[in-house]
Amino acid sequence: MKCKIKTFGIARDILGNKELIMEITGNKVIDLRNELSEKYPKLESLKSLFIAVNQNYAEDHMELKDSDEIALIPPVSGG
Amino acid sequence: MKCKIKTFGIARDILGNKELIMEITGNKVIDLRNELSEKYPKLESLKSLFIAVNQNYAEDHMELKDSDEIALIPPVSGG
Amino acid sequence: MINITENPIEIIKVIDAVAALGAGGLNVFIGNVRGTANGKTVRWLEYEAYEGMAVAEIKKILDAATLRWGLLGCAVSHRVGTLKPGETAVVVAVSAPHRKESFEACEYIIDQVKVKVPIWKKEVFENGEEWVEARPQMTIHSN
Amino acid sequence: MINITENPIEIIKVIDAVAALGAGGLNVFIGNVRGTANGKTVRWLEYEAYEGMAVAEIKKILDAATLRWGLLGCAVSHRVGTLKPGETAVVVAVSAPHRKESFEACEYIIDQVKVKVPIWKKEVFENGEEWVEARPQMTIHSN
Repeated sequence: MKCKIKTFGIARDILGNKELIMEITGNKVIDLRNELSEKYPKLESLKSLFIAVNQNYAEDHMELKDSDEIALIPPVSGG
Repeated sequence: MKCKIKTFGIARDILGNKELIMEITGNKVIDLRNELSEKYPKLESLKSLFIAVNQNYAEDHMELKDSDEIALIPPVSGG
Repeated sequence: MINITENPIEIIKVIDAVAALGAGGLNVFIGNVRGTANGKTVRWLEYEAYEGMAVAEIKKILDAATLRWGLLGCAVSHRVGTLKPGETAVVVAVSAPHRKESFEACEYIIDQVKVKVPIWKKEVFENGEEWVEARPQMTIHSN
Repeated sequence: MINITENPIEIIKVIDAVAALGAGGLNVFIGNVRGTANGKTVRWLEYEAYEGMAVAEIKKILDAATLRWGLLGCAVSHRVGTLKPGETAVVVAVSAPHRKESFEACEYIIDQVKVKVPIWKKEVFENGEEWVEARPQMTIHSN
């Protein structure tokens, strides 16, 4: 399936784009996560990387739909 | 000795004056305290009564001088 | 900044007084007059202070907090006179390098102000009035 | 009131937003940009937010705090964009019937904002820049 992904902070620096479309095999968050790790090994250097789906933190087993708004959330540092 | 006394809050209501002069026998804070209790028994109904000398909380054994600024401090309730 | 005043407290001035380079965290407590006490409607409060001693006692509290938490700034402004429900009676502001210290110090200061500083308030109800905290049988009030 | 803004935060507006009849205690936390990080001089910070989700996450935090401490009002304003040392990055304000709850709730909210809300800051130094908290080897920063 095709995932439309927003990136922020250091994840944007690593992926090189604010928004991108990735083709993944499988339809779960974990499948996207594996695809990202393979294509962008620098993501492994982060303290953590959450994936948000439709503006909510998502679990690895969650299924994705084409219309989902997906975002990469590297360690937050507000305040 | 003569004590010049300022009163506040409920202590002022009980003594009836913002400032008064009391003649006490002895020259310690405890002597003043005893004199007050005798003359104004309603003071005993308070949760506490501190005596300040020259704008500091004073212990009972402290000696008083004629020039001292003495104040009755009933339970405080600022804030 | 230590201030006992009959005029409404300008909160932003108390905050500005503790601004300091290097202060990552500022904490501010604002104590307002509540409209009820022990279930009774409060018409207004009368605050009075033993002003010279109140300032001296607040200074002791601020000095102790500054030493303990390494504060970069701290300020207390307390109002006296007649205050209606909703009006601000006290503002405490502190600044510290980090936020945890700012919370702890600000809470310490207001707690100490309420038990050490010679300021008194009388609640005026429809049918009578009462010096707060004065007698043992009274319920404990706090804001 | 939940607010993510590129403009300087007007502290008094955040405080006014939580004013409520019956609120005896208001607590306010103000987080400012510090001039140094790990001993290095900070020229400025770049803040960015995933705005829609940031607002949603802040709302969850405020709802949880309101339920837990019986808050009468709560507000968070967070700035994004370029901030220089001394500027205000975040303001949290809460009002509660009593002061203890106001302190606890305000500290809970800022603690949660810092770990849950998708906002990021990059420190810009004389010789380089760094996303705060991003990598395990970095020292923990906090204001």
